[in-house]
Amino acid sequence: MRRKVTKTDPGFDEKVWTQLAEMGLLGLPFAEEHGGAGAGPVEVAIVAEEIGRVLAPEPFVEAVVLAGGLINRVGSDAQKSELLTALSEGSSIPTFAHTEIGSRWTPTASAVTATEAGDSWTLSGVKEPVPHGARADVLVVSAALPGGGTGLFVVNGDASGLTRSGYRNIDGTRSANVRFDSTPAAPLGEGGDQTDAIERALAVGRIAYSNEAVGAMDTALRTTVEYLKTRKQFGVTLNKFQALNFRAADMYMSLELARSIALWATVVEMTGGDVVSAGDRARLLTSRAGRHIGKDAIQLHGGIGVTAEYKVGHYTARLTAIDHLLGDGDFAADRLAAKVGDYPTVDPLGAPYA
Amino acid sequence: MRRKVTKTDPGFDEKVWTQLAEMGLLGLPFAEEHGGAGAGPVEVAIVAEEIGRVLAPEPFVEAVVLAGGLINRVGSDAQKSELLTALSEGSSIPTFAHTEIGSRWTPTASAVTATEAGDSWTLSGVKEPVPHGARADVLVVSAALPGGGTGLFVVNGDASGLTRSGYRNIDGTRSANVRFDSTPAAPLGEGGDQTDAIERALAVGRIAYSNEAVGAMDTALRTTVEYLKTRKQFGVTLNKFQALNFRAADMYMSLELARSIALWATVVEMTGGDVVSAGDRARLLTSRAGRHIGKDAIQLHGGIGVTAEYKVGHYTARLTAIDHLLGDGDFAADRLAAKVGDYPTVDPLGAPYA
Amino acid sequence: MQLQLSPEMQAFREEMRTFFTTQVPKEIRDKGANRHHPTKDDFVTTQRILNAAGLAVPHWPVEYGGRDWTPLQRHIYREEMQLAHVPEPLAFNTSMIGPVLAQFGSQEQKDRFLAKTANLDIWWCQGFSEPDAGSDLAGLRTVAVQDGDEWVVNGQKTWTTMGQHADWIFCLARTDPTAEKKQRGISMLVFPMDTPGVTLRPIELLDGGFEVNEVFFEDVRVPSENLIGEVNKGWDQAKFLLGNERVGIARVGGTKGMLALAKELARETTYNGRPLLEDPRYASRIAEIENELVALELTALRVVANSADGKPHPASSVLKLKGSVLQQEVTELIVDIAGPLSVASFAEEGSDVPDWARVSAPEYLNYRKVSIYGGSNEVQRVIISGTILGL
Amino acid sequence: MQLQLSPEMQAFREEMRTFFTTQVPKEIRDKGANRHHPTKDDFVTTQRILNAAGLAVPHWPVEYGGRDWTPLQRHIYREEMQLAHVPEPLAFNTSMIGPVLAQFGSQEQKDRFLAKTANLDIWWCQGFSEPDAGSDLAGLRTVAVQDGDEWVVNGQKTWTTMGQHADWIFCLARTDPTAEKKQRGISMLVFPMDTPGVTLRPIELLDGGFEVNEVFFEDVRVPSENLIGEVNKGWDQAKFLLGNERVGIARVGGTKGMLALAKELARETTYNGRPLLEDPRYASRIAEIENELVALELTALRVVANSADGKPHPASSVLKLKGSVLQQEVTELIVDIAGPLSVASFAEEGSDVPDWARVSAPEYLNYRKVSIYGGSNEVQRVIISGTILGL
Repeated sequence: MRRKVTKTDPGFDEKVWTQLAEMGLLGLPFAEEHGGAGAGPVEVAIVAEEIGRVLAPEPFVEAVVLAGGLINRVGSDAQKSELLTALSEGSSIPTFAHTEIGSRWTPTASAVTATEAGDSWTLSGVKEPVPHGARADVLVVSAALPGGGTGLFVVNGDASGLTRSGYRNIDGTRSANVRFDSTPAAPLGEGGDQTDAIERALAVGRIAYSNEAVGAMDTALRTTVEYLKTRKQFGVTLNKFQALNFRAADMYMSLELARSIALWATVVEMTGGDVVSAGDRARLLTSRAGRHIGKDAIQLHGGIGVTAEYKVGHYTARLTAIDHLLGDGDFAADRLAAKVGDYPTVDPLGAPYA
Repeated sequence: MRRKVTKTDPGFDEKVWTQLAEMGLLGLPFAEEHGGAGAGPVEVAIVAEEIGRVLAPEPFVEAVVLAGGLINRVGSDAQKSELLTALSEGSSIPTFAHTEIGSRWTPTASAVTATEAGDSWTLSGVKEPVPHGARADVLVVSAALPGGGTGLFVVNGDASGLTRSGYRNIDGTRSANVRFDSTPAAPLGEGGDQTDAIERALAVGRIAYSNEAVGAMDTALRTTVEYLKTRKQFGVTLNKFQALNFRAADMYMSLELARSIALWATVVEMTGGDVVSAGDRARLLTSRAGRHIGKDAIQLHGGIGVTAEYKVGHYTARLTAIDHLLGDGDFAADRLAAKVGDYPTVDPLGAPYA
Repeated sequence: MQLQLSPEMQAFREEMRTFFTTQVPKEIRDKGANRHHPTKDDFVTTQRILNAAGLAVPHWPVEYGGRDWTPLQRHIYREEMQLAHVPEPLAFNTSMIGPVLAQFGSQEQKDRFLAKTANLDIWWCQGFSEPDAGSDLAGLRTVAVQDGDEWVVNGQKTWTTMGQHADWIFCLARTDPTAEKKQRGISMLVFPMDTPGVTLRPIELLDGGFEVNEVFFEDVRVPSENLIGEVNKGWDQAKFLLGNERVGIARVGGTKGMLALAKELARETTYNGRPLLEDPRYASRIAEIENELVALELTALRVVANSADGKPHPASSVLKLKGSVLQQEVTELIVDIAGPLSVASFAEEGSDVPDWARVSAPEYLNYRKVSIYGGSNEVQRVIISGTILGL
Repeated sequence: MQLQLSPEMQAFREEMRTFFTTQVPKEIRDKGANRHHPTKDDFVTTQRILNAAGLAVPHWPVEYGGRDWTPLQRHIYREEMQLAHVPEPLAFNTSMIGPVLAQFGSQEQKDRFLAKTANLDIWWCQGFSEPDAGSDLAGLRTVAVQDGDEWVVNGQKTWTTMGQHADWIFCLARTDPTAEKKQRGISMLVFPMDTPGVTLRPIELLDGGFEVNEVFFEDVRVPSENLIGEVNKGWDQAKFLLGNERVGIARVGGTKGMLALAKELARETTYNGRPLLEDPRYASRIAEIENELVALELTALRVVANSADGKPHPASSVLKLKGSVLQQEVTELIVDIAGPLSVASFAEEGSDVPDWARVSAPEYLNYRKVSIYGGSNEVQRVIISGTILGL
């Protein structure tokens, strides 16, 4: 089913997307006046985890959390009203066009530049890979500003000077090369340097992906456990081999530790703590856990684990993609390492949830 | 037996030392004219491995390879004749007093300084920990030279202004704090900066310790395997638990890889290759393997593994000491990492054994 | 999803922190901070201070000194105590025999022992493990034979931690050798360590210390009234007791304190003029451990929140496993910071090696035990794969 | 202790290196260097070039094209071939069925098959694994029933690598279902893939490629002369064949080439203006892999030196285990160097993502197989602990 959907563009099921809209999930974190449900990070986390658990190819984190989140935080009332309502209704899918060839998870832009002429702005340059960038109806684009800094702009999918070449990703989702050639663009919100807002959006995205990863790891482990219980080799089921069971136990340990920190980072976001550092913490641990569980889920399955016909490998593929979209574990570890000398201990339970 | 010997000073058996001399092992690498056997690095490696295998507390690597090696390489003919003959005969034990509080495996000295007055030199400052520094009859001391660089000096154990406070190390061997207070000293060989000779001596020491570590790991693994075969729990011998057997298999893998690189580094030394880089390679892998095997040997034994009454933990203690005497695995990895961009591939089989 | 403290719990935590850091003598806490073992007197002094303030046995029934705290409060109490380097109330008294007596003991036994147990007037030790029954506790061979009003005990125990300080021992013995299942036919007996026929042999550990012992029983005569609970039902009490043993085993507070120390040491220790704390390798190693410790603390809180009526949540095996690994990783980190100085473990006067570096390697080796005792990490993996995953 | 090459062997190595890098078309080798799979034509072209020079089947008996080389020479030959990114002679032909035919085949079978097998005029595939018998090969269910001069084969095989290119299959089938031990009663049959009743279904792998297949047999009629060796003794041939399979499995040369590529990519890829190759974390990761690769190469040489008459040394399990782990680590390293570009696996025209980054994640996922096939790493641990350590 998922394989069929991801084989043809746009890589997800438009009907399911509509259903998500009808269930109110696409407007979950937005104000009711913008068509949203006014829910918080915890509800978003639950949906992200479920997306991960069933490996849904629909771009929930990409459209709602990343692009939608930026619009919600930075956009003008008019922009919020228009774009978030359309997103919530399922009638328009936004994306955040930020990554550039040669950028590695930085909050700044350089390959796409913004030019002001009179009252209007145009963008030129290339963004890639842009999540579901060929399908997206509207793009939130980061661009280097003439006076320095990185701004955010809204570009319509049918704008002039916009060329989009989409393709399939390793996990069955879609990305695109998006070229801007003096493409008309509107500043998001009040314009100006938005590096901090981007850093924050990336952090919130890391937290959402951590929850999605926890869901994916959970299924990968459950599937593996089920396989060990039922698959026979040498006349007995695989769970008669203690060495394999112990590896499943270690996977469980990784999963539960990752789950704790993903939950916690969500609470930090909810309570207004240091979301950037919480995002790094969640990213670091879910990266380590995702690799551990993703690899061992395949290994414990044996040959069937590397086939496209069986599900477990697709979970590993998605975990691998999540691990590289907004920063890998080493990236997060380096950022945390740069600050370990600044405090004696971490107190995750105390306000403001450092 | 070993426990008894290491409980009292000098921490090893003087009779065994005399036997080693009689067997010609203390003069193994030195020229016959200096009382030696004229053997090469391979023979030294075999002895070092055997020392490790039986966990002999006698300071073979420290006296013969490190101190003796420096005298042999840097000393004048007269010094070689006197000091190496006495070492080979077992009548005088030298040590290399190089480590300083605050130095981390560098080939230079700073806490001990050399002063020239007329024809003679004196040393002042502190070296610690100095291997069997309280027992040693003669010390080869590294010291900062007045004009910069690090020189090597010979100090007799009964020299004036020399204070030595010995103690027991974690592995039952001995070290000392050695204070020099205008202590008379003779330059080793022609004097001058000997940083390169020290770097080389440390590398040769790392290789010898790698061989000693291989011997120790070999016994640690054999002891563990024997224990798994005989120890009963839950009514069966431990080797009925596949998870434990698999860990023993991984220990074997670590051991064999370490053995290969220790052997190879010895051959590099023999054939005049890049001994410093070979020493780092051997150090890195035996460090990783030593920790892996040392820890798991204890873990697979259970409680008895951490007692002083059972042997396996002492092997871990010795491996831990070896791991920190001349540089740990991270130290070696950092040095190798600094050069990985200089060449595309390593060819350990080709001359000159890069 | 209770991953933040309420204002009440923040206040409770502050209260605990203040008590521990002001009421327990600094010289005792400093020993812990500097990685030295507390002496017998340190344990006694501390526990009596805590007991006087109602903080020695908060998890006991209220009538015997307990506080009726929530699991979260107990958790906070324990973590703060560790973080402040306060020697914890003796586990043999407060987590093991005390709760067993309160649950299974006769009224007479409760009256006789509980108050003195809480106040460490009696120092208890544990006689469970035997040379041929390590992880396989039920394989024990010590026997007790009834002779009139007495039990006559013969056999041998081992790994009896701090037995050399102990006044009394609680001990499992086989009272019905004919029982079908080896778990049946076991009873729990208590008796003074100076009972004739009891001898103790300290076992030297790799760090040079003596914290565990062998205990030998030769025709040790124990009055019948010293049998706890029902005869031949001692396995129930053992399971109850071992369940308690795993509580608090994550030792987050203690490891946090060690890691904070490691940071300081890495700041003071330089290589080529740069503090190790600024070396990417060390900084990253610290960051990874610290992050796992955060995850462990949060997981402990989840387990605490989900544990019903004192029964340990199966996920507490994760706490034990990861907790022991992290403790070991920090001791290893400190050895590596000490570098060449780490060998000088038994340095004496005249040595310039700082104290922390001297104790680093002995502690590292000693800490290998934390993945062995209290149910080895292999046993925890059996529990996780069997009980939780159903494998 | 032969851990250096003699001048003769240095010269031999040079000869091999020169041949591979000058006689095999650059366009074929470049594909390997850029981590693309060779096509069927690439395999055929290369193997015929090698065969013409006597380099396709050097380990075969001399009369069938072998070279009577020492194990060290074979080792050097193999490593140099990998290092030069030359597609290796088809293992099914040269390491599997060829040696089996040479050892167990009738003279007629040798004359009929060996020359064509060496020259890849026949492309062979392997019919061993079955859906319900992965690592447990002897549990196979495919049956062959004698019917006059023919065997009638029914059953199913799986994981048949490159079966879609194959002309012939060699296949294990149960010919005596009453045999006491399941290893007995198995025979080896060979037949063309276009025999009526043979159907093939390609299995898509995670990387989107098709390299393995299911093969179904429905009343496939195979002439009796196509049975290799003795009837019901096929297990001997299987063991012989699988022993050969492990040779060269360390794949040091191939991994070295990948690591050299990773260095180049890490030099070209920058973060905050600094090449990743100068990032301590990446440099150190490369140094660790490289050092283990050195150790693996040296261990392979020790194993080669100690292997008697073609029988694999038990330590070859170490080579398989560590070799697969290092291959996987390098593929993971390259994915990490690609970073955010690694997701763009199936990018098409119009994309600026460099080719190496596109193939990085598919290759990483595909390489999970190397610790599974040819005896999984778990099987290797069973061999090491059982055969070598005696556990």
